[in-house]
Amino acid sequence: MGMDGKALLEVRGLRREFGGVVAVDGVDLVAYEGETISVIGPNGAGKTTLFNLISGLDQPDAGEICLDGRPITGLPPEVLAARGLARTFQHGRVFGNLSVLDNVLIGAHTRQSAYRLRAPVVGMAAELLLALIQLPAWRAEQRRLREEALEVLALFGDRLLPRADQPAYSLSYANRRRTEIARALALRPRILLLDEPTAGMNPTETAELLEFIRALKQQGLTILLIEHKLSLVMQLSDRVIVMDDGRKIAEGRPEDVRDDPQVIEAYLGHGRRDPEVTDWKVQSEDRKLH
Amino acid sequence: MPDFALRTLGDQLINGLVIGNVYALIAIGLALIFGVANLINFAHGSVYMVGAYVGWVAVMWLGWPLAPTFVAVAVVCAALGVLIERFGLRHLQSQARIAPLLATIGISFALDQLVQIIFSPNPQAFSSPLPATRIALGGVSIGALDLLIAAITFAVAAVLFGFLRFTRLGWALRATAQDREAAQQMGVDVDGINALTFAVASVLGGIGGVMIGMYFTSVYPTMSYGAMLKGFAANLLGGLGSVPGAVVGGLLLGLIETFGVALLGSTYRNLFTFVILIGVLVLRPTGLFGARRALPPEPLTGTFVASSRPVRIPAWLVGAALVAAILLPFIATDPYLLQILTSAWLFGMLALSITLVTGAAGQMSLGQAGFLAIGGYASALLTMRLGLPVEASLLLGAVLAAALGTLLTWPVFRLRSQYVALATLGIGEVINQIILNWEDLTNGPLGLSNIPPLTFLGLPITQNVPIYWAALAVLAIAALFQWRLMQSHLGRTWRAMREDDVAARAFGISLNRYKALAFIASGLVAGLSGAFTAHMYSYINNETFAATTSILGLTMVILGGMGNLAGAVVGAIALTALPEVFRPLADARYLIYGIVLLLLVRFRPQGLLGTV
Amino acid sequence: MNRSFDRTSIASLRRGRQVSLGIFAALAVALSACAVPAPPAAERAGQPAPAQPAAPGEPIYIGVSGPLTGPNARYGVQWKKGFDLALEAINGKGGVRGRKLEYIFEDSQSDPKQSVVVAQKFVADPRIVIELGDFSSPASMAASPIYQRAGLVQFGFTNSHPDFTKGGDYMWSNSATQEDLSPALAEFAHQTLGLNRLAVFYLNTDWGKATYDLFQKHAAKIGAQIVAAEAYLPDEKDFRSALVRARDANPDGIVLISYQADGAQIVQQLATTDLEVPVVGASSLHSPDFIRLGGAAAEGVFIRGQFSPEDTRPTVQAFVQAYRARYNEEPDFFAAHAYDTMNIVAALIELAGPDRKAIRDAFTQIRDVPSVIYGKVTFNPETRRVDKPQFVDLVVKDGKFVPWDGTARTGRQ
Amino acid sequence: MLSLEGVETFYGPLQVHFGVSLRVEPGEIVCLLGGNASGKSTTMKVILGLVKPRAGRVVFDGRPISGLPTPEIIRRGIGSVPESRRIFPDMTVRENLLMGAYTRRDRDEVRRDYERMLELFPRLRQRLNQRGGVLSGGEQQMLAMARALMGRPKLLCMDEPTMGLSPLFVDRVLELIRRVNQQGVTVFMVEQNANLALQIAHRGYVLQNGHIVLEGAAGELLGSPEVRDAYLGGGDGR
Repeated sequence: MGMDGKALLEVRGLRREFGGVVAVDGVDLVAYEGETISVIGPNGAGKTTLFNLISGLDQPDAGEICLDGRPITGLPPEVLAARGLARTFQHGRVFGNLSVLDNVLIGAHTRQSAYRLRAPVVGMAAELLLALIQLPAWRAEQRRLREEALEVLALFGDRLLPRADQPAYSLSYANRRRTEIARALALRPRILLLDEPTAGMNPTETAELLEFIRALKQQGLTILLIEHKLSLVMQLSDRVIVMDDGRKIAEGRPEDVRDDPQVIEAYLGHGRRDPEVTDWKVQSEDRKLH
Repeated sequence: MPDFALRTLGDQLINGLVIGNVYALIAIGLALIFGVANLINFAHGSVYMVGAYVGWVAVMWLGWPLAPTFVAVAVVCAALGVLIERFGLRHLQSQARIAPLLATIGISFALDQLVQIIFSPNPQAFSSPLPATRIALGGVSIGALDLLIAAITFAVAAVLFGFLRFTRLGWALRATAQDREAAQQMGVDVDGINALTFAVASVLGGIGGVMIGMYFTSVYPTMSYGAMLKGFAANLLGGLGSVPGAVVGGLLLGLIETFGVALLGSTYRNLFTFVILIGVLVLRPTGLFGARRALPPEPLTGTFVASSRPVRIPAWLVGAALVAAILLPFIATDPYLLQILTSAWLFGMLALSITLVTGAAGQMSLGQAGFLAIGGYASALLTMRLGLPVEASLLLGAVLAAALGTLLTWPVFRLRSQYVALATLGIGEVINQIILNWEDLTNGPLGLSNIPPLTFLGLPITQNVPIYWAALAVLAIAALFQWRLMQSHLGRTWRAMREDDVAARAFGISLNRYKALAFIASGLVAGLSGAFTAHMYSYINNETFAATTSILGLTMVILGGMGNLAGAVVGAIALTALPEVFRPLADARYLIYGIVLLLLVRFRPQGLLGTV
Repeated sequence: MNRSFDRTSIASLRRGRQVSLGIFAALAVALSACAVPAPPAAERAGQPAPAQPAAPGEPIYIGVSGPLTGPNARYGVQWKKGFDLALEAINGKGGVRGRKLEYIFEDSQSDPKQSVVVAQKFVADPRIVIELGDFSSPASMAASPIYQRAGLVQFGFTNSHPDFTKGGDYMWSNSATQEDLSPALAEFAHQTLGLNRLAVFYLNTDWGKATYDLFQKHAAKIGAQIVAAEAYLPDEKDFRSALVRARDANPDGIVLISYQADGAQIVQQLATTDLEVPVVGASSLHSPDFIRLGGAAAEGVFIRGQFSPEDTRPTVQAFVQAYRARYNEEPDFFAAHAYDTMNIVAALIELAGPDRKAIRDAFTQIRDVPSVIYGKVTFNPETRRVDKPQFVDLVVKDGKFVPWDGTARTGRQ
Repeated sequence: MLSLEGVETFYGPLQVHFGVSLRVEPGEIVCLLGGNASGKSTTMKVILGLVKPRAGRVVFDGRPISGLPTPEIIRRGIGSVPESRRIFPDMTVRENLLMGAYTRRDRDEVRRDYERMLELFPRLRQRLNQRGGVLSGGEQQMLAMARALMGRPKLLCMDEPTMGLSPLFVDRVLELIRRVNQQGVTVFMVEQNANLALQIAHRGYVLQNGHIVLEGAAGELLGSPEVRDAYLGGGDGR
């Protein structure tokens, strides 16, 4: 694990402006296979924009992104998904009128045989016919995916499984986040981008999810994580990247980053020139985290 | 000769600018309403028509001069606008955007019919009280009315500009358009601003109506639809919701049309309009002048589908209903009833096709009549020109409708939500125009007559009971086809795309591909319906599948519940039957139909059976 | 935590169901109610019933399928006036075969999907002995197979579409076809009025297009030159651009193959173009609506019409006088046509009795029925139309159609 | 001056507030702290009447205001600086400012306030005729504050005033809030950045998952581990 592995994701000099405001400003990032990297920083630091750029939902103004050594800059998200990149969204974007199970099955979209019918016109006709005729092989595949999806749901204990057939809009906020993660896992991702997965969860639920992510990590999944709950970040990450105002202001092992005064200033509250206060912060931080 | 060309150019320029001025007025009103209420107001054309009639009454009956006439028009239209907002739309604000849209369709039905009942369907002569003399400028001449129209549009635009720029209310209106919630937090009564917007927009529309009445020298109840279409086109051209864009869009549209007609002739007017419109939409989806800011972020579900629990119809009930439908001719022998139901079955297929593409896949299509037309013409021509058996041509017609229709719709795939609606409306119009003008193939307006009757295993089906069964069978097949697709991964994929296209893309769903698949599947069903209709009628022409059919089809779907297969059929039965139910009411039946629509939207916006 | 939600949603679901079912039920009741035409159920039991003689004293019914709402509603209104006038006279004289003649007008909006429904309604109603309409060809011809199958005459009295009567032996029309109209119009423009370079405006519908095609053919034959041909759609209102085009072709006459409203608009807008040449119109312009809508701009327009209010024949005068007296306006071509049609129908029933098939056969038997438009009507069993319509040349003068006296060729100022 | 009494709110099936009660005394700066999705922004919406509570009530100046339409609440003397500022992007800075005085009819006083705002926020003066949408985040925040103050509110409600601002601007903004308060405006703010907010606040409440879990003087809260818990979700390895 760590720096010795193969670089799975490489980001160089990424930049994105929105009408004069630089949201991401020359960010570099390398994720090695099996690593868990957290991206932290105050609201508006550009973390989510970074995720959007990596997952192809947004196009960078400058910079380069490589997945597995191949450049993917400017590729649309649907292509990146097929290459094994899965993500969740900051505010949870589940398909509200679809059942929980169907949401997860959408995650497995690229794993269906229909997905491989890419030829321009013929492929489309074939996919239509496939859906219509529903050959035994197709049925078997759907059944298999369905079972797998249920297995993924089962990972969350009885949080989701009993609700598999309910529409997603009827779920609690926390369950929506879980559904999103389940959907991402159904893709069988090589790299998973989690954008504030514990937002809206209470301590118990957060702890639960922490264990969940830890398990994923132990299975060797490469994870990029945006998170505000520092304790979680400290426990899960191999490396932490700190962003502020679109720039990467620090990077390193969690314990190193935590002690970086720049980070403390950025994340826990800006520009207190009052040394007393700064001291308190560091102390209390230490007290909580050690 | 150059003098001559210059004169032509000058004359056409004036023609184009004058009509463009009126388009601009209508478009400004639509832009205001779209900006503030985020609504495409289908009733705007009707307000314009009412304005024209008020002006006509004042000038031709009461003999008023122009100034008080315009005041009267402004007062009546403002009141009408406020009424529409207050009683037709306000309570629908929190509903999915489709609900107020449908309500405006209902209002427009009701208003058009009301005016027709009061003033008769006949066009009324409307001559302007202005002198008929024309001012010569070089070789070009300008009439007094031309100048008046230009002056009024200019004055209205200036007053509106001043109002929006310099008055407290104008600021409140702009603030509401830009950020409704923030405006509320400044203490702006946004409901009141909404009403004000409708009032102002309606006044503009009404004044446009009076001027066009004088310019075209007559007023008539059906003048609303065309005006509304032109207003939308101008609006889209300039950028939906942008007031300066509406002005420029209106003028441009007037010029484009006029020079298009000058180049190719009047029948090509709409073809020109819509081809250019679609071009603009594709190249600059935000219009020529609306591009400064991206669209406001759409809600998480960028669709018209509200969260609701559909009424699940158990399989036995569907089966029972089907059996009942099959057995019906043995019990009720009344051919009138059977014919209504036959029409309902065929419309059911149209509704199914719309519910797939609009309800399931979230692409609001208003051009579905185009698919019907392609299917009908293709099947008819295949039997008549190539001598194919009807059974084969029905299928081929459906396939052609799917293929050609999807190809034509392709440019729309990059658009979202309300833009899709307007672009598909344009595509439907383009298909209609091609059919009209491609005389070698389609026989133009003369249409195709003596289309061979439907056959089954080579035997002609001409009696109404077998036709009823055939239509029912085709509907059942279409429903089964669609149900099967909806049960497959395609159904899931379409609905995911509808719910959140961004998240869908992030999971490998190529939007173009699945939009195309939705249009193909939908085109097959619609094409089949059109083909069946062609053989049943034995005669079709360009008017058989008019654009209003698309709107009717969409209304059926919304009524039944978007994306709900059973709902589509129920909606089709209801809306085919309603006008028949109201038939004894003669003149008033479309008035009542409109009101019923309005009430349904009010009390059950997710449709009878709910959305899926 | 979802329990309360579930409860409420179930409640709302149930409510939703009730609403839907309620609407269903209401619809079903209403449908079945309206599906039953007035006669008692016993009469409806059988399959499409042949017309049965009802009790004497019962009126004889004629079905009319036409537009009363929608874009063509104004034509339906004109029809009614013509029908009513004719029926007043007929029933005033004791009706037909001792029974009153009445019509049932069903609004089809001139829309094929409604005209077929109306057709089924008429076909199923045993009281209906003959059907009139529909207005437009798509609406009429979509319904034709139904009438043909049921053996009920579809008298498409405004259907000039050349294929209409080819729909079957129950399709009849007394509308002049373009085969008669168009050459006459061309001859009028070129030979009578001496116009050589013609700019033609035609309505791009089945009627206008067919008329124009034949007009063009005949014009070429007799040596007239068509320098500009402007097709336009029924909803076209802005002719200025096309008029500038026509002006640039330098014509010495304008021919209108138009209806009243659009024709009036063309002459109105023509007045704003500096093109001062004679205007010649098809008989369809022969309507007070044309003058009402055209105003001063209609002055001097020539029309090769099918009847003249000034015509001294008693049939014409009886009609014109009665029409003016009853409606306080000049009769229009469509009203005259409707009036004629009702008289023909009366003659048919008088001869054949209230029997569907007998009425069909009567078409070939009636001879020289007095007619406002034709003078006398006799049907040709081959074409199922009327042979050799007559034409009269009219000019608009002081807001009236007057027979043209052959002078003042360039009547338009 | 302002109090919430047992407020319960729902978004559809989702309950956001579970009996939330809090008080703001005249002249105070009170901050409501809480992590993401703890329900603090919704609290603001309840006060402003944008969300109607299903139970409980909101009292302002001794009179209940829950259930009143937003404009009426604003008219009674509450000024709002919404989350992410919500400047009217296509209106000029001047127009944005004057929109803040929308409910006022005293034109001369408004003009005087307008000048006062430009003195308080000199940066805005340079940008008077620019569109609101082109301002930087910090400038927008100042504009939003100035806009709210133009309504001469008795109570200023601010939703995450420091969000997305660079450090320099955060200090400026906090300083401004303090000054505004010193001029007699009561301030109620929702903040994620606890340390900052508590620097200037008199008292604070901590909201967690829709419950008020802690309240107290700013100084007490500053050192309190519960505040940290509310932020870090307490999920530290239990």
